[in-house]
Amino acid sequence: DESGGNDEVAGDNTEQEEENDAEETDSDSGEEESNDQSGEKLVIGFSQVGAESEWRTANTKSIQDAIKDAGHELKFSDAQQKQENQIKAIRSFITQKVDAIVFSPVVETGFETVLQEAKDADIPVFLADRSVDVEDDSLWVTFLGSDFVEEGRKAGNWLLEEMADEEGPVNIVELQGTVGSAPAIDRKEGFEEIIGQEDKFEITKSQTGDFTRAKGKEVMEAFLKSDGENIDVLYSHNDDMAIGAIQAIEEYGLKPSEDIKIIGVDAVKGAFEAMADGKMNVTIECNPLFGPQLVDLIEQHFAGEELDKRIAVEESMYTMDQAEELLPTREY
Amino acid sequence: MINRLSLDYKQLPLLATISLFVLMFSFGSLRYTGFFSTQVFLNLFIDNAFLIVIAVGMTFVILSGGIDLSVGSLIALTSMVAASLTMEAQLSPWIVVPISLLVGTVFGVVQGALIHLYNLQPFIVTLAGMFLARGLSYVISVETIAIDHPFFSYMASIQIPLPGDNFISISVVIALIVVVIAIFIGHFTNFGRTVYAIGGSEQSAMLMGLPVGRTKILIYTLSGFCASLAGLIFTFYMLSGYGLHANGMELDTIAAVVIGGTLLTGGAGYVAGSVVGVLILGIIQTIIVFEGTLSSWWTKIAIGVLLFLFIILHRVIVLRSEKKQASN
Amino acid sequence: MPEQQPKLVMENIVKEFPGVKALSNVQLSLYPGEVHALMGENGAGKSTLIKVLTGVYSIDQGSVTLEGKPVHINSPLEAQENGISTVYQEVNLCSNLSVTENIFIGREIKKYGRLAWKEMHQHAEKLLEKLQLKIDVTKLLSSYSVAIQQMVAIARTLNVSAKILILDEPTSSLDRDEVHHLFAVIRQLKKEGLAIVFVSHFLDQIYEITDRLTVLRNGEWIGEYKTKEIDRMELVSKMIGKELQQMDDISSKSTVNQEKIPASFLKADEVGVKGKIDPFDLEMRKGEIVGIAGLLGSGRTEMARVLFGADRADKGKMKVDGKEVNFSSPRNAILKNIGFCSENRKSEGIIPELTVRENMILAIQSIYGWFNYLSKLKQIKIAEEYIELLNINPANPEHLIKNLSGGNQQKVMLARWLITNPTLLILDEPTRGIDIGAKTEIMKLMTRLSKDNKSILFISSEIEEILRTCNRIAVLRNRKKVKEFYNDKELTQQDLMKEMAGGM
Amino acid sequence: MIKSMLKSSLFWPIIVLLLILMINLFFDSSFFSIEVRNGHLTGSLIDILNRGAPLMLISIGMTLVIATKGIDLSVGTVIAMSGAIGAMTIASTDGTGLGPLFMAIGLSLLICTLVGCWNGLLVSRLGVQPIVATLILMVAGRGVAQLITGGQITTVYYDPYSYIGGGYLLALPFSIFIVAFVFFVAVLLTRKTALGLFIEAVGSNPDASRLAGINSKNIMLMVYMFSGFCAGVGGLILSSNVMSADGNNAGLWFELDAILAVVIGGTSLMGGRFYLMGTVMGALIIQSLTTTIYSIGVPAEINLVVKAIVVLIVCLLQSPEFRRKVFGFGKVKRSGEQKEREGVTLS
Ligand SMILES: Nc1ncnc2c1ncn2[C@@H]1O[C@H](COP(=O)(O)OP(=O)(O)OP(=O)(O)O)[C@@H](O)[C@H]1O
Ligand SMILES: Nc1ncnc2c1ncn2[C@@H]1O[C@H](COP(=O)(O)OP(=O)(O)OP(=O)(O)O)[C@@H](O)[C@H]1O
Ligand SMILES: [Mg+2]
Ligand SMILES: [Mg+2]
Repeated sequence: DESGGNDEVAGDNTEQEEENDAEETDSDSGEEESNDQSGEKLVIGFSQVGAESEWRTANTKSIQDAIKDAGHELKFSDAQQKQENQIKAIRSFITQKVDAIVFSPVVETGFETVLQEAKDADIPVFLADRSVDVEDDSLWVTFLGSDFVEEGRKAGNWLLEEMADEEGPVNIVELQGTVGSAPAIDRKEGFEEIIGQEDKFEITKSQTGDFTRAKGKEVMEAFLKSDGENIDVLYSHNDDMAIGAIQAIEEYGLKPSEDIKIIGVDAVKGAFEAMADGKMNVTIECNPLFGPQLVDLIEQHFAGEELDKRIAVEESMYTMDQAEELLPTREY
Repeated sequence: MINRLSLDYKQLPLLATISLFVLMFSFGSLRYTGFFSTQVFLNLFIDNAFLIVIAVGMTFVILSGGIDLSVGSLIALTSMVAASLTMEAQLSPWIVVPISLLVGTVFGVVQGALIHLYNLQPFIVTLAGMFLARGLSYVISVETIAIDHPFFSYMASIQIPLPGDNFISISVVIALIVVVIAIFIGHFTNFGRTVYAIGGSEQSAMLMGLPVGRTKILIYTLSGFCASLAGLIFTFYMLSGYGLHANGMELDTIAAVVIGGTLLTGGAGYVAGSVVGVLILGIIQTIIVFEGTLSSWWTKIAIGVLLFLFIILHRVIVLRSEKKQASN
Repeated sequence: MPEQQPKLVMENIVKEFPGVKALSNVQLSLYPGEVHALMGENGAGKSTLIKVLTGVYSIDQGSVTLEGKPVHINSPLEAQENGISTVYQEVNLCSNLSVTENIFIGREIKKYGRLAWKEMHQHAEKLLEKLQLKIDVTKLLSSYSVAIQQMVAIARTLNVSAKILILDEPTSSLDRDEVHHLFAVIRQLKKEGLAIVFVSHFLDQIYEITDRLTVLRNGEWIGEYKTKEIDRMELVSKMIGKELQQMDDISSKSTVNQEKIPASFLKADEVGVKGKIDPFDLEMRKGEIVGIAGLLGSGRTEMARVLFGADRADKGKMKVDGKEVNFSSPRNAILKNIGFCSENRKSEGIIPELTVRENMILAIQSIYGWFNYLSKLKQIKIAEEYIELLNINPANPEHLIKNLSGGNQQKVMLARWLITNPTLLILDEPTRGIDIGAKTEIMKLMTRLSKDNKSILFISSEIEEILRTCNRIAVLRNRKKVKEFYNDKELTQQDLMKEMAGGM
Repeated sequence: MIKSMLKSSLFWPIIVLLLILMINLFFDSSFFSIEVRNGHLTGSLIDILNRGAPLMLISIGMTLVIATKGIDLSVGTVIAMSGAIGAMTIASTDGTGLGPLFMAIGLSLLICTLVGCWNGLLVSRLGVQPIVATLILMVAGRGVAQLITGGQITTVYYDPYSYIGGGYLLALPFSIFIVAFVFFVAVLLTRKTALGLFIEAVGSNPDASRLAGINSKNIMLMVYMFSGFCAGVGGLILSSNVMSADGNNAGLWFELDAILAVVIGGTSLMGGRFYLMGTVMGALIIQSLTTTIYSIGVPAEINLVVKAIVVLIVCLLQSPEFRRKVFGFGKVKRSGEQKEREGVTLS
């Protein structure tokens, strides 16, 4: 990005869009290039859910950095988990006449009005991480994010394979995320969908651990006290709760990953550490580092390209044996 | 002359709050382009209409020396009831709206009755109410229910144009009507004055032969009703019902009321003050959004700092002028 | 009168509180057009009888008949609806409301469905005028002194068309003029056929205004008498159950030795607070009782508060024991051996949630500091000593003070300061609501303290009390110290009153 | 005897606590059993004590604040700050020996006490209403905690740290000893010195207390400092327990639970008399309720409903009016009677 000097020259002129469009008909892979050529500096408003977990923090940082690195101006707003704040922020972005709005909705519903206002003001909206539940999909350009249901399915599938030889019954305890939150609902749904295929699986206990380590540990303790030896599998809606639960299991005197199989979601660094120590079996990746991908998409849009309404983030699944080697590469 | 002075004296905190609001608005206008506009000011109302409505109800509760922690959850419950009745039971808004309004009202009556009849502390009763209301909304559904009904969409999208290309939403109109009615109730009805009396001294109010019990129950009913109305406004705003809606909003409300000059110990304050209190919270947020460079944590710290500055300035103004008043 | 049908008959009233039998078999009958006194020592049950009648407390046993019909009154609200209008002993108004509101709340004047403030303000001024009081009725009640608050409470009851008016110690904080105005109003109401219950510890007032009286002692009904037919000594002995000793030994005028000028303890030089009390000079010498005389609102309380550091002086210098001091809080003053018993015992005196014992030792403990805690045993010993000394009833140090009768609460307040053994004791209306027996006891105590070389600043609305006990008397008028007298043989009440009212 | 028991402010909380435990026994017959497992006593009861330690601590601090007619909303974020400071201190050292442990404890407790001091100054010197004064830190403090941890969950790799919240002493969890110690100190300070009396006096009638020579400003300051200190200790336990610091979520909603514990324990939010033992009972009720909900398998969505109902039952049981009406002992209630119990200032 050495020649980025002309970024500043063009200013925030969005009308140049058309021209750019004409200029760069050939490139679809070289967004950075196009950025250079057009010299277009966008003002991007980004409304984040909050800072409720380290996953979120990593996600925020990735998006912020990507926007800044690409030479755009960032207007950041943290909604602190409150939808009303988020709506206020978007509305304020509109009054501030930003060029594009990126946001990770706190909830799926309820953004019609403000999205319509954005549309009326000709400001394109990009959804990150979570989608919105709105009929009129012309209100946003594209949604880039993980598919929580798919994550749940992946977890289920792993378990199905892992337990293929077991007689059953397989007793599963589940640590849910915050009651009512989209990941909690979807990860539960996807997981149940898969394990429901075989009768030997049974979820014996399911309780919320609010996505936190401390709660995860506390709830797991209670599970162990009441059901102790019968628990075969722990499915935790995020790694943090799983890590808390692992401590509880150890303190209870069982061996995590052997006596109780442990499935987490997110693939945070802590999970890799736990897996490297042989205390956790698998974590389903939910990748927060899609900032650069997002910025590409925004630039593509301004370059006049049609984008799919739904673009998935690249994600995979990591098991115990991969952990050791991948651990040093994990950023968050 | 004496008359005017004494009025000023009583309303001093309110005046200080208003001037600080103006100060903050000017600060924002000077610092950020696009801040100084009527629409930014109007947005404060549009975005906080529901908060204004619950703050009004809360003002009465706090004036009487009580507290109502259930309001935030009641918003969630109301939105949930409205959403599920509209979307799942397919009822017409003519039925849904009254039922939704009844939800909070009934909650309020029961809470008020428990507080009065069994002499329980309002904090606990309404805390239980808070748990219960949120719990019940999860029982209805843990997922959000999007509302897709012409009436709600209409209420959500209708913009009432004002001169100069500005607009307000229907919620603002509702909120302002509520405020006007509340000011009337507070100052020109005996119910309102009884609320102040109870806040001053419940025992004295009782000995003076005021209907303390009935008034207390009514206060919580009013607050519950306001919460439901705010819940409806919130539902218009969000077009969805959701158990996690308005999480923690009771604290925002209490903060707004107290910032607006109402004493938490009861007996002194104004409904109008609470409205300004809401606006203060709103403008703090607007400033932060306009700043646009604060990370998540700096956002929180900045809110804290702005709140602190506001409080300090407020105290200084009030204390100084009280002194002046005394020496006059 | 007796041939008329009684307005109210209370028969065989029993009321028990946990551990205390407040009323046992008490009767009361009220006739229209009479003023009926309830008499008794502190804690005799007068206020309880009134509260039982107005539904503040439930009746354990007994019956109430109102105009021939048996009634059950469950709340002050119902009492009011039944035409019973009451001024309770402490000022029970809402100090966060304006004077007008306090007078009208519960029966506001309305116009077009809304409260008509203008009319109410005018009306309130008129009502207060009846009591010869001219104040700004739009101001908060809290900006006025207790005496004025008391008058407002009375004005409130005048506003209703009541059949029965109950006044529980309405005069305890009023001075002579106010009492006169009040009596004029009472006489007027009497003519209109109201039945009035009047409670007071001032015998003069009883003999001046009442027609009949009922005596209570320790919750028991002693008898009902025509005021004219029972003489003072007899009445007092009925109240206390034995003969009252004579008050001879109170007079300190004669006892204090005026030959050598006693050592000065505190000296105020042009001390004042803007807007509250004009700069004044005052010297307090050891072994001396100094009285402050003045009319309502003349600034007596303010003067006392400044000396005690409760309000901060913004002018002048103060010296204690020759050293300059600057009291920024009462604590400073207390540490210099000054004590202050406030006139407003409800809001500035008692700590309602604490026991009698704890209330008593609070001041001495605050001198000792929190680390130097008096052992509970010692506390009880001290408390019991003063309970006995001041004859506090019930004589249980573990009683919550809020459950004590008004007079007994006042005694506890006195005890709090006596315990600290202050060199200068400031007493603002210490005899408020205290029965005659205790009053003489307190007077004696004051003289004894002065003989102990203590200095006392004594504020009272009763000029005789001041004249009887003080060595020197300062007169305040309009928040200004206008004169200081030596209390010698020549000084008369007239001299003082002239000075209080405006010279000439 | 029975009468004095009935009168004790502890009676009803204890009954409720026992009730909750009995419910557990119904679902799990081994609930009361305590066994020795690798040298530690384990069992649900011990767990409740252990898990409830932070809440008990914070409620103890909160009790004194409430007794002065105040409230401290900032305890939740102080927990987060304390953990964050503790963890970050350790992360910045070499992690050998016991030095880092004491440094972490010392530094975080110092800062938490200072935070309390700040609250106290706002309330006592500037006369800001407690709820607003502490709200400032409630909001900003979490930001600070996140700032310290950089929004990450900072894991602590330093074994001695785990001792605070996870260690054992004499076969019992160490956190129980911390609670016992703080409780003991609090009782000692408030009941064996005049501090308790002063606190109650200031809470019951601040004006009168001032005139009686009590330095109410300092009392308030001290009380908030103590609350900050308690929250700090609680935060260390919580963070040590999971060997990490979570600036984002640690201590979320703790303030409400703490206030609830205090009120269940019989202390009135209107200030005045306070009951430390009652508070501890209240905290245990809340903790055993939480544990019960987890272990008997209440569906997550109705957690709150259950909690609400229990809270209401506790309050109703504590209300004499309710008992009179429902169980019918005592006289028929009349409107005046109720006020009388509340203690109308008599005349
Ligand atoms: N709520 C209560 N709880 C317990 N005891 C009470 C209560 N109210 C009054 N008492 C007791 O009842 C007795 C009568 O009190 P009461 O107030 O009627 O006296 P009083 O005659 O009005 O005295 P005073 O002249 O001092 O006003 C006192 O011993 C008092 O302690
Ligand atoms: N007649 C009045 N008009 C207006 N304000 C008054 C009047 N009387 C008293 N006040 C108010 O009451 C306050 C208290 O006065 P203060 O207590 O010093 O009077 P006092 O001489 O002690 O009389 P008392 O205690 O008998 O009422 C004064 O600062 C003043 O504001
Ligand atoms: Mg009395
Ligand atoms: Mg006075």
